[in-house]
Amino acid sequence: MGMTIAEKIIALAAGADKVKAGDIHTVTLDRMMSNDGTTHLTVDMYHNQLKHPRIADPKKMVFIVDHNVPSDSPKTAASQKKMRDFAREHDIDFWEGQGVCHQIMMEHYVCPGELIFGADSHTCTYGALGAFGTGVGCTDLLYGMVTGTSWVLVPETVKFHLTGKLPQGVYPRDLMLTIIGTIGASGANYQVMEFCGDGVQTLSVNDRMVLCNLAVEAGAKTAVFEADEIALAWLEERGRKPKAVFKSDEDAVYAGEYTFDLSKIQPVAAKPDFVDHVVPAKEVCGVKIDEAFLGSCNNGRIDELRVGAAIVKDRRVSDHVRFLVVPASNEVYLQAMEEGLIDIFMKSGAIIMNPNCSVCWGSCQGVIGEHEVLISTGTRNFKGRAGHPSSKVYLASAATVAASAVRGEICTADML
Amino acid sequence: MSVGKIFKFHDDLDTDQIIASQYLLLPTIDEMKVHTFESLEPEFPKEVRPGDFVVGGENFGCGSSREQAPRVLKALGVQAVVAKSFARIFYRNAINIGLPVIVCKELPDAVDSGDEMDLSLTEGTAAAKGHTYPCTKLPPYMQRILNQGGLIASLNKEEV
Amino acid sequence: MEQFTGKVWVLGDDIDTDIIIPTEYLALKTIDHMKQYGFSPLRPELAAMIKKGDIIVAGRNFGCGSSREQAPEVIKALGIRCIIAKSFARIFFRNSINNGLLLMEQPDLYDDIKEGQEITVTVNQDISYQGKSYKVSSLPDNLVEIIHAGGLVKAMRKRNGLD
Amino acid sequence: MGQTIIEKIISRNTGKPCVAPGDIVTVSADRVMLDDIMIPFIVDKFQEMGFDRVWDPDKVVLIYDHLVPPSQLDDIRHYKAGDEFAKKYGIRHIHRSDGICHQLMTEAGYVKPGDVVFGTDSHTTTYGCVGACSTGIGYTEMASILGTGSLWVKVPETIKIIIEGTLKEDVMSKDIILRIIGDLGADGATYKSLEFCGSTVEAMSISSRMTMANMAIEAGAKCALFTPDEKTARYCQTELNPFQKSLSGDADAVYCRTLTYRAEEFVRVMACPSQVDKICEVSRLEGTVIDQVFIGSCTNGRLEDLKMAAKVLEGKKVSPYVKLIVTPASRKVYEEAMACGALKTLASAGAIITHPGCGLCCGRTGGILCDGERVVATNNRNFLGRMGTSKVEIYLASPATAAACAAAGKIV
Repeated sequence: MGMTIAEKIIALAAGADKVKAGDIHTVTLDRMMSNDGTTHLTVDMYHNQLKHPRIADPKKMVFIVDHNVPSDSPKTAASQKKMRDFAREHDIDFWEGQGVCHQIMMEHYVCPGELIFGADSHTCTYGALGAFGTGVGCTDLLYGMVTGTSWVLVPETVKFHLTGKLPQGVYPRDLMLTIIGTIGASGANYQVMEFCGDGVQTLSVNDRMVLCNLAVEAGAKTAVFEADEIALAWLEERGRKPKAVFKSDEDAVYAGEYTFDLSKIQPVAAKPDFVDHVVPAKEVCGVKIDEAFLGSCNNGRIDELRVGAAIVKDRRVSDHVRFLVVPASNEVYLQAMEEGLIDIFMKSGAIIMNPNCSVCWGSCQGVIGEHEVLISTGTRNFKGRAGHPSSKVYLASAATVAASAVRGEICTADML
Repeated sequence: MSVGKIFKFHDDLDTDQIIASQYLLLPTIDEMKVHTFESLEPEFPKEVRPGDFVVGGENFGCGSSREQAPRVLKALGVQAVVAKSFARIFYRNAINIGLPVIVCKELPDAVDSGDEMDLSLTEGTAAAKGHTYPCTKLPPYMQRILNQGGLIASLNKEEV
Repeated sequence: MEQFTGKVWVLGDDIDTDIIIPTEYLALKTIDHMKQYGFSPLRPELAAMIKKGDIIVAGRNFGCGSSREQAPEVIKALGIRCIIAKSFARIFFRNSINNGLLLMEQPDLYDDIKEGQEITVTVNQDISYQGKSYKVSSLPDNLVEIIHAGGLVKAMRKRNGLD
Repeated sequence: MGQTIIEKIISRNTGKPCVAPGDIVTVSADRVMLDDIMIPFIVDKFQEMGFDRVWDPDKVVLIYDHLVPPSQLDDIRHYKAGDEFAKKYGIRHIHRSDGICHQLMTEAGYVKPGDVVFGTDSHTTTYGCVGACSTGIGYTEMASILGTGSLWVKVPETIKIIIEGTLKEDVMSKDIILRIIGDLGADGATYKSLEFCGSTVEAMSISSRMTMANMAIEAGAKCALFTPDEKTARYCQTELNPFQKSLSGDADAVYCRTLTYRAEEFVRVMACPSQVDKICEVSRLEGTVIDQVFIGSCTNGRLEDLKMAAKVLEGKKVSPYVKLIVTPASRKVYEEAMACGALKTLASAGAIITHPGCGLCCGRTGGILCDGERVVATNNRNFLGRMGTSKVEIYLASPATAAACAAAGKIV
């Protein structure tokens, strides 16, 4: 009986010939990422709870300050300082204010075949390059940092067979929201979402990141694409080499299988307060908005900035909308500047913030008020996620978000 | 384990509801815990007593990987979380910090906030309102971590 | 002549408006929400200790910095009856008068005073401390008018025929 | 008898042949500026005073800058209060995310030489860079001006500051004004007007003059004035009328004090924690380790400041574990700094570039620090607790110095 990509990655990390869903294995981790959402707690535990504090291999660690940058309070600053001082003391790679952690990881670290723990739920993004990335808590992260290992319950894999090509004006984000709407917020709990089929060939690494990133919103442990030529070319451009390139075996076992015809996908929106409340975008048109957000580890890359800029070019953001544009990384920001996109956004009246999690994380930058409505390319629309408990968040594509910012109410790009 | 009061929550209860983003960078769990369930049940931190239970529906703890979520519950003295199903990261985090998370398909629909419940981890049962409901047992690997008081405690023990 | 006695809190030179009320609290809903943070960067415990009728004595340039009118309002809300300083910053001076918070310039008292002692103030005349008299000069007429009206808001209400 | 600049402006405004220091007069406002922090308080007072109309809505400019983007739930309340007030009373000049109020007031053409302007922020003195009499007031007074269009002022005495000669290459106008504040003391110009003149000042850009007028308040000044010249006319996109051309101090005008400086004698300085007048030469602080650098604010967030920072950081990286936060003063500055490549250089060096606004300077968000941290900043105040806890040390410096510190990770 064969293995899926995810099983092969775990087998390699566990030093086992074969693993199967349901097994628990001890694995050697290739890399660990921790951000300012929890690292201060990890550092406290390191100092206060370990009998023998040590780091198995500092070179495998990456610390990234991205959630609350620039800092909004002395307490935030103190938590980030704790992280910075620890990184400095232990010679851990440290990034601050240079972008959202998953984007930094993809740009600089992730390689096909690696098993990566990140103390952030959207670590599943790394599957876009054929790596197994999964979100863990800070205790797991600490255990991994100390021992270099962890335990994993081998998850079942569900196959998502993608066919055809997305129509003009429809984006991978629409596709992934549609998938989540179809299978539900726990539709892939503890499972791996594996994307395959001829439709995959039409998706860039950027597109694949959009899909993998949101897998956790269906409860998945991770999502994965085969590291094909597109992925390997992307990797080579960045001067990195794969750890291992895996394909799923013909006779691999899947817990389920879905087929999505990309040509049938339409612009959608996830209504408040759940990511799986997905409806055609047309159904929510006309909802008055107070803020629009284009950014996040899901949708703040150059592709999405291009889409947004094309829509707001020679137009003005509505007077009553705060339109936050937040590139996912400094690299994305520089490229967007080079391409004239930042200039377009500036001239349209948008607010362009430094690369960071911004209002997607919702605790400070761009917070929304009582009964306010946000349309966002962020990852979640949970109750109160972006501000006041009575506020509402709609999730949609960059195109829908940009068009809505111009109109002052939710609308799709073709309606402008 | 002993008898405790139930605080019941809905399906797909996400980690932002357990502890909102703006409190995650506070220096300690003790400073965070007073904000537990702030937008849903602001009185929860004051009303919950050590030994009480949180009961949820499907997909409890979905959303972010913030370990602060199970930790504020534990810091407030919550004895265990019982739900129809759990989101993966929350489940793993809870076990790692020594907070029992119990899958029980029937009990959540049969109880309300304020009801009393008795949980037996050894028997794998939860009892409320005169009924006893079977719970799914943890895999031995996870049960061992829980028994040792969490992942870091188990690490420290292994290194004796 | 108006006369009152009060306990003294002594602050130094250049007490700026960020000390009186830091920016992070400026957007709180009301002055009552803000007042607990009065003087917090310098003396976090002070706001809770001030009692109605107390007096602040300070050195040079009291109230320098920003134009935030929350500064005199917070001081007034804490119950301070008047501030006696060697000198005041300009905007703070105007803002205080406009809110009916009494200010007096007195060059010598600050050098002699000890915190916690009582002084007796006779408005527009002098301050008495441990048997010694410290002269104060009277305010210009246009400011006296505003103070007599009970602050600028009341003066404007009168102008608009409301009171 | 001759008049100082401020006396000429007040005379003209009040229609009197001349005014003298100490006179109390009522002036008409040519323009007023309301900022987002103060707007709800202004609205309350305005209503309490019983006004039913704004005296001249076109003379009112409403600017959201301290709270952009919003970082706390209460910030939204301020926008709503401003929007409602503007709608109710017909105020058309609103900037919701275009940058810092003091940058916009002259940049967007609201203030002309010789105008009398009031703003609800102490750095309203900035507009003296184009020869306007402008000063900060509280929200109660702003409410009364909105109703009446006028305000009483005491004609201030004037301190004349003459600077002659050519500045050294690494010395910026920030170094000059810091040194002057040090010499005057934080209350040395209380209730007085500063008047700058001399060949150094004439050679300066409007931006450099803005930095100096902006910080005059840190010596307690009511306003700080520069004689309008051809550069001013170009910047304000206007031709100077005879009155505006006359705005220089007369030879026989009376000054309460005159300070004379040689430009060559200025060196790079910093204001040390936690007083703006605690001035120290950079050379004496060298080697002090820092955690963060902030380049921005209405004092030093303009194109020439960003270009200078970019020049210093060209081909370099911000020192490891040090944060450089750059906040352009306005949308226009951002666009121009992008067009000339300055933002690219700064971002490539690792700078964190935020949207134009008050940012860290006003201490709400934008890089707040914690106990034991040290920051070099180009803004105007280093008061205790201004950028975090009272155990944060703030050093004020020019953009050139700040950028050099960011690259070195210490004061250089």
